[in-house]
Amino acid sequence: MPDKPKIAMYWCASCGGCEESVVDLAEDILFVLDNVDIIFWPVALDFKKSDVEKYKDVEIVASLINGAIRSTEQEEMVRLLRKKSKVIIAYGACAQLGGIPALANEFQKEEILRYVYEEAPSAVNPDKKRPQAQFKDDDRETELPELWDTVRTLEQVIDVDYYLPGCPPSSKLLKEAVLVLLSGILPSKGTVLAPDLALCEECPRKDTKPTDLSFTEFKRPNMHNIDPEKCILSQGFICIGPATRSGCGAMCIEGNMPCTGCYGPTSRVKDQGAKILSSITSNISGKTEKEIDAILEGIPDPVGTFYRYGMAGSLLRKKVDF
Amino acid sequence: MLLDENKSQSGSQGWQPKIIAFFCNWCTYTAADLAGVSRIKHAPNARVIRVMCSGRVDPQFILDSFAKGADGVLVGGCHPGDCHYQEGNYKCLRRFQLFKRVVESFGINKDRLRLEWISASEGDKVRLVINDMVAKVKALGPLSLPKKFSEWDKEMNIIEEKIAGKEEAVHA
Amino acid sequence: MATDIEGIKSVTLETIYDTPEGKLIQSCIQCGTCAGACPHGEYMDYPPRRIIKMLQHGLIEKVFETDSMLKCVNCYACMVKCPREIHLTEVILQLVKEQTIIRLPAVPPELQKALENNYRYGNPMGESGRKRANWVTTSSVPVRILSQNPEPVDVLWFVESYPSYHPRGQDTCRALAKILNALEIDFAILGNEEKSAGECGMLSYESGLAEALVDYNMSVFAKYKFNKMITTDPHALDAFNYRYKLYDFGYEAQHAILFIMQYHDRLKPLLKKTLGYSVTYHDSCCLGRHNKFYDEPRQLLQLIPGIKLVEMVHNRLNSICCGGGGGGMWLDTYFKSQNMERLSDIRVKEAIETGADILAVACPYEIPRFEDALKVAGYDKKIAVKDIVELVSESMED
Amino acid sequence: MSKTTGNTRTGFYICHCGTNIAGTVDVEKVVDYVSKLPNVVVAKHYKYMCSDPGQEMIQKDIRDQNLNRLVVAACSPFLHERTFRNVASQAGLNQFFFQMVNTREQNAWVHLDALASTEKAIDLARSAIFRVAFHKPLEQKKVPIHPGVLVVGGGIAGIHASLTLANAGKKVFLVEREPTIGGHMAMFDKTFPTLDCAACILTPKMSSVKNHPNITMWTYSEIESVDGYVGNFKVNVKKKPRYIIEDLCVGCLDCIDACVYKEPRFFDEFNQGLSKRKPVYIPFPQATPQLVVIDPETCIDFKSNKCKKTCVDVCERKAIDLNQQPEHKEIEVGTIIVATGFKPFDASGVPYYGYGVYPNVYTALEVERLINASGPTSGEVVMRDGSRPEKIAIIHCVGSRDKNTNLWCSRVCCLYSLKLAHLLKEHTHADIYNFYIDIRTPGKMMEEFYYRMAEEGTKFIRGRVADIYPDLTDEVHRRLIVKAEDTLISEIIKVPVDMVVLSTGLEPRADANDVRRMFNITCSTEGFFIERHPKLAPVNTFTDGIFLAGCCQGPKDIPDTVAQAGAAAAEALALIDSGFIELEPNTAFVVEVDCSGCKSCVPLCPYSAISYQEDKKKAYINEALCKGCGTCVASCPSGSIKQNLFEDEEIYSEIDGILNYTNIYEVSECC
Repeated sequence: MPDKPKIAMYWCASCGGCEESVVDLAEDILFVLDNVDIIFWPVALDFKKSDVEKYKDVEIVASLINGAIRSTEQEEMVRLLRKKSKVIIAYGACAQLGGIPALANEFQKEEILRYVYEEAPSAVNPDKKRPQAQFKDDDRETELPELWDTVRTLEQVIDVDYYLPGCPPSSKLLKEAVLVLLSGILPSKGTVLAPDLALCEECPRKDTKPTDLSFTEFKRPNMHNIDPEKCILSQGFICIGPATRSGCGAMCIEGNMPCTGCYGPTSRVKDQGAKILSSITSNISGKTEKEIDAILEGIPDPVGTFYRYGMAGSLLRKKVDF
Repeated sequence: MLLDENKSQSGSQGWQPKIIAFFCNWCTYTAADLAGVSRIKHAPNARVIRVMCSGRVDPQFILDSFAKGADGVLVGGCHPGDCHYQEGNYKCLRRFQLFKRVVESFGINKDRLRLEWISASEGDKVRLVINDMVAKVKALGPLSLPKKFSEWDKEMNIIEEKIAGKEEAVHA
Repeated sequence: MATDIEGIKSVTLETIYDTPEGKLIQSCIQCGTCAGACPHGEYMDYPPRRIIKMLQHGLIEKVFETDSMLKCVNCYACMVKCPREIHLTEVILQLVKEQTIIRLPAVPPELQKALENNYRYGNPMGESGRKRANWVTTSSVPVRILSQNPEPVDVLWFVESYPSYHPRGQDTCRALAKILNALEIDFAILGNEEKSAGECGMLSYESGLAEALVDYNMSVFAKYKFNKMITTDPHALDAFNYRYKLYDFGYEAQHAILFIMQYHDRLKPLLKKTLGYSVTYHDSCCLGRHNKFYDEPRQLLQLIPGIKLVEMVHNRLNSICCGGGGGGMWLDTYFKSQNMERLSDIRVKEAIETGADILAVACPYEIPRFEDALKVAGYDKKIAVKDIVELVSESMED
Repeated sequence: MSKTTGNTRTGFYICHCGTNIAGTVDVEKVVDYVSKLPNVVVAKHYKYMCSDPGQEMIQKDIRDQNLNRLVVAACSPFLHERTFRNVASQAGLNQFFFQMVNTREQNAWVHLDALASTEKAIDLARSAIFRVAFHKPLEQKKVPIHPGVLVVGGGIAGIHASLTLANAGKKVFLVEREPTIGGHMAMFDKTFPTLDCAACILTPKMSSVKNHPNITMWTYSEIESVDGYVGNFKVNVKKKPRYIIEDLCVGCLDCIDACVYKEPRFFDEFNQGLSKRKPVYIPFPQATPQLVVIDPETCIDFKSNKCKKTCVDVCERKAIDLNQQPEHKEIEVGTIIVATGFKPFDASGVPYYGYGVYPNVYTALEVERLINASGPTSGEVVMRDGSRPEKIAIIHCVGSRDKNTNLWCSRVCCLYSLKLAHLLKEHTHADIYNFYIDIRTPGKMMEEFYYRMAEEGTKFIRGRVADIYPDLTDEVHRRLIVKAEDTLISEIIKVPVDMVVLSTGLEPRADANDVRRMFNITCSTEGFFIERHPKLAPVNTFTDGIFLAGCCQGPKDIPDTVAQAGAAAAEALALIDSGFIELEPNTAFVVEVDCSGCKSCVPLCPYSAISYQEDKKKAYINEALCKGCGTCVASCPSGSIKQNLFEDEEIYSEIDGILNYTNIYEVSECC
């Protein structure tokens, strides 16, 4: 019996939800395990870096990497996986676009470290100690990963073949992706393995959206009730659905929450944040700066709103000047 | 004016800002033509991209311009109420009001992005706006995002070198 | 702004084309409006239009062969009517005038004396600086003098020389003090520390003197804390708002009438006494043409119960100068020697023609000039010259 | 430069435009640089690219070198884009495989530094070369042109344009705001330089308009809205109530005599208030149409509802209807001629000339009425105080050539001032003083006219009047003293006169801005409508199918107005007779497979070109309604709408081209 295809899975700067989504395959995971050999999956099984190093170049059929890249260790590992794998799949919003961790690109590394280790109300650190990259104690010398200044998407660090979007990707998409990989008929490089249509396509509330929408105010879900029947955007809550790929099954909408854009833009859009901003603001009422600004007060944090997942992968990537 | 023009000339004397200007066909592009017909001299830093309406200016174009190396982006449209397409300029203004906040949050000085209403008859306003914008952007210095991007990525060289070093060691 | 300051301080004829205002003379179409509008145009060898043409041709030296520019009374009449908006009074004529004075074989003695007095005593009359605040003793209300009580004050009232010393000027001062007091304004004067602001016309004649006065007054201002400055003298107003600004004067000076008008709601109930006068108002050059305050003085007059406002033939933008500006105050003898009709004489004729009881003014030069002209005119009908402030104060009496 | 269509072979041509471009831009350097860019097969410069040899050179290259893209760097696309598109299509290339670079108006003409200018030319050339690679072959849509024409304004311009078109067999709608056509010309007495009577030449034309079978004349009417585009305008016209049933009124004027006001007592607009009219009136005897009008502002019945209505009773034909309501008409036309005229400058805007203060100060238009035989004094020059003037000053340039009022020269004042000098002299034998800044008498027979007037003894004083005031020393006459410098003798002079005539300038109409917006045309900051090109398209506007005639475009005299009206009519005729117009194919379209049906675009379109297809659950753009602004494209959140000629890729490649600075140029510089 020939060896089953070897699959590696790795997480970088991420919450772990992507790993969870693999488990969410439920009984389907058995099908996966029947067909592939998971040779590296640190979150679930005890593998070491050296386990990967021992493989020949491109011996691994596919590596599914989730999380953004922001430390030396992550970079080192993904470079190694790239070398050993035939196909690299950026798994999930963080790997594809930077995800939530990429919101850190709004700040300088020092700002973040200072806050976390010194200023946060929960921090007790009178000596203002910070993690060190190198640590020496008696005879031991330890090297710890170091944070980079910039959070990156996976493709900004290594060559990526496919993208599986989502925060996390739906198990449906994962299953389809695995089937595609196993079929051997690979899509063209750079393909995002999700439908190239915006979420409204599969939104259950599509029909309730009026064709004469004109925003007079914007509301936030934590402060107002959302009508569970009607198009959420039409109620004045920012919903990124129109600028976000479908494929998730409109799960957030099913849960009566607006889409926050985790599946990223369609192939025709370079910058999801700019595009949804353009769409939504074009449809607000008001013709003077004053009227317009009054309505826009309902969007206090446009970057956090429109670049929630896409900052690292956006056209500007991060705050360019401080 | 002669003086201004001389002062703002680039030639080979040092860095000159590059401004991408999206001008609407009916008002601002025509005004820029009028400036030409009237020989109204102004700073040579703006590169005009003609669109039919300021409403066509996708915020992505502005970000892309910055990302590709523009030091400033100027959007010119018809005055409120004067849009050739009735309301395109209002849509542009609505986007702009929020978009400029986004751009500032991204650390780009507000003087690098400007929306101006210039009607077809305001040839001199083209001069005033371009000269003023060039002066302001000059004072800010280069934005040079392409260069910044590669500088940011330099931090990755360490690992690259480390890996390369190891490989050499292995081969040796 | 730094370059602008330097530019104006060091401006010479050579640099005339370097300023945007100077460059404007290239656009002159030689229509002659300036010459026709000039109250002394007919007495000038070279009226303003010709001077501009001569400047265009570089014949500046020829301009100085005559005293034409000495006859300019800084009345802005040419400037407001110029169809090319050339800044004649503000820039061009000033420059030429300064050079004219420098080259005069002899400065007219009356003017010479006034300049010297300003230098030595800080006022053109040659009065003692220690008597500047004497009028306060005859004021019906207390007037705070900062040197005696240097506490911060809201409004600093720059009294200026004529109101300080001239008996009729002092009447205006007492009237204003009464009004400010009634309006419960926190105000004070500099008292004997004050020196002439170096009014706008004077500044161009003798820039050295002007600068000395500016420096002196600025150093006095620096000693005290105040929020705004008012004055009854439109010339001082212009000095502060146009010249002192170049020396980092950080306040917007306001004419007393405009200041009072801000409180018209509070003022109106205080004006209890009906004054059954027919009043004609003379627009002063600086307040009117230069600063475009035509309506406010009239509005203030109309707050006074019983007053009927009538207009002279020449009013507002077209008002005729009293002849006191630009040094004219001290050139009457000289002008007379040139057989020139006094402008104040012309003006009071127009005032008498209206049949008014009162010729109302808003500039301290005008009271003595018009009162003098009325004496000479010897008309039957009595017409009194009063500052608007005096009329307001009069109406406040029970 | 990845996704270009096939094998891109671009030809690049830069025009010297004599020295207009080449004097500033180093065209050889541009060619040198461009020739090294990818896809560029040919790069050439030539003295006049738009000339026949230039065009032929390009066409030959297209054929010989098998070019499939064309970039021309020359003047503004507004001038020659069509020329070079034709060049491409005649050589067998789809005309939209072309991109133009504006190297003259927006480069050579506005910069002095040759190096910077050349850099800019290179950047923009590279941008166009990058862009043109993404161009697609497009077809122009042909739209039939409705043969009807709307003429807005019934002055001499509108009248002449209407007649020209109607005589050519076209259906014309002439809409005039006032109760009569005729405009300002109807108020004039005689016209310069021929001194023929204005009424004699105008009134026959007015009645021709009225009687022409092809002209529908609506007076006392205003345009309410204009929709559509060249060839297919939909216009709404409001006919204001005249309170007269037009079909019944025969113009007997009995109602005027019968009015409860025995004497006329209201401001007579046509006579500039120099006479009075009743609430029911006819503007002037030759008014066209010969219909009375009732002014609701002054008619007692409209105020108190208690009038005896003697006018209604006297009308045997029952033509008076005091309950008449506005009538709204919708018409379809293919072209529009805007001839809305001018407004005379309000003379009180120069306060020191005493208009409105001294009764003997008149405006020129008032004097026209005074002199006119059918005017308020039947041609007798009698002043408001009943006296006859012996000395008259005519003051030129009132409200013209003055930054405080209007900077422009009103072009007709010199000549009409000369004319008034002549007519006043003829009527009064008074001494006439013309105060002027410069006498401007360009045009055929105009200088000769000046010569004649001077010969008649009119005194000319070269100086702009600085002051006008009553002579207080002159108890008897109280003449007005006109003070000015006679600049030619450098003397200040004071001329006592009985009458002052202010030659007021011409201004845009107060509502020019509203008119401009309604017709989607542009106007200068002053308010005169802007022609498409001052020399080459003087009666066209930037909006296809809308033309200008007369003083709404700028001050001009009657001969020029008539010439321009004829030209506007000819332009309209040319369009109508071509039968159809080709539209720019820059419309937007939804890529249906990409559209998620989010409906965001639907409310954005002011022309309702975007609809939501309930069956497919996708958006759809009606090409016929789309005007090509591209707002929906910029707003489509999933990038599923495209605009022809302005596709995202095209604009991105333009940005890329401008900023993709390679050092080819600098290297060649230093080596």
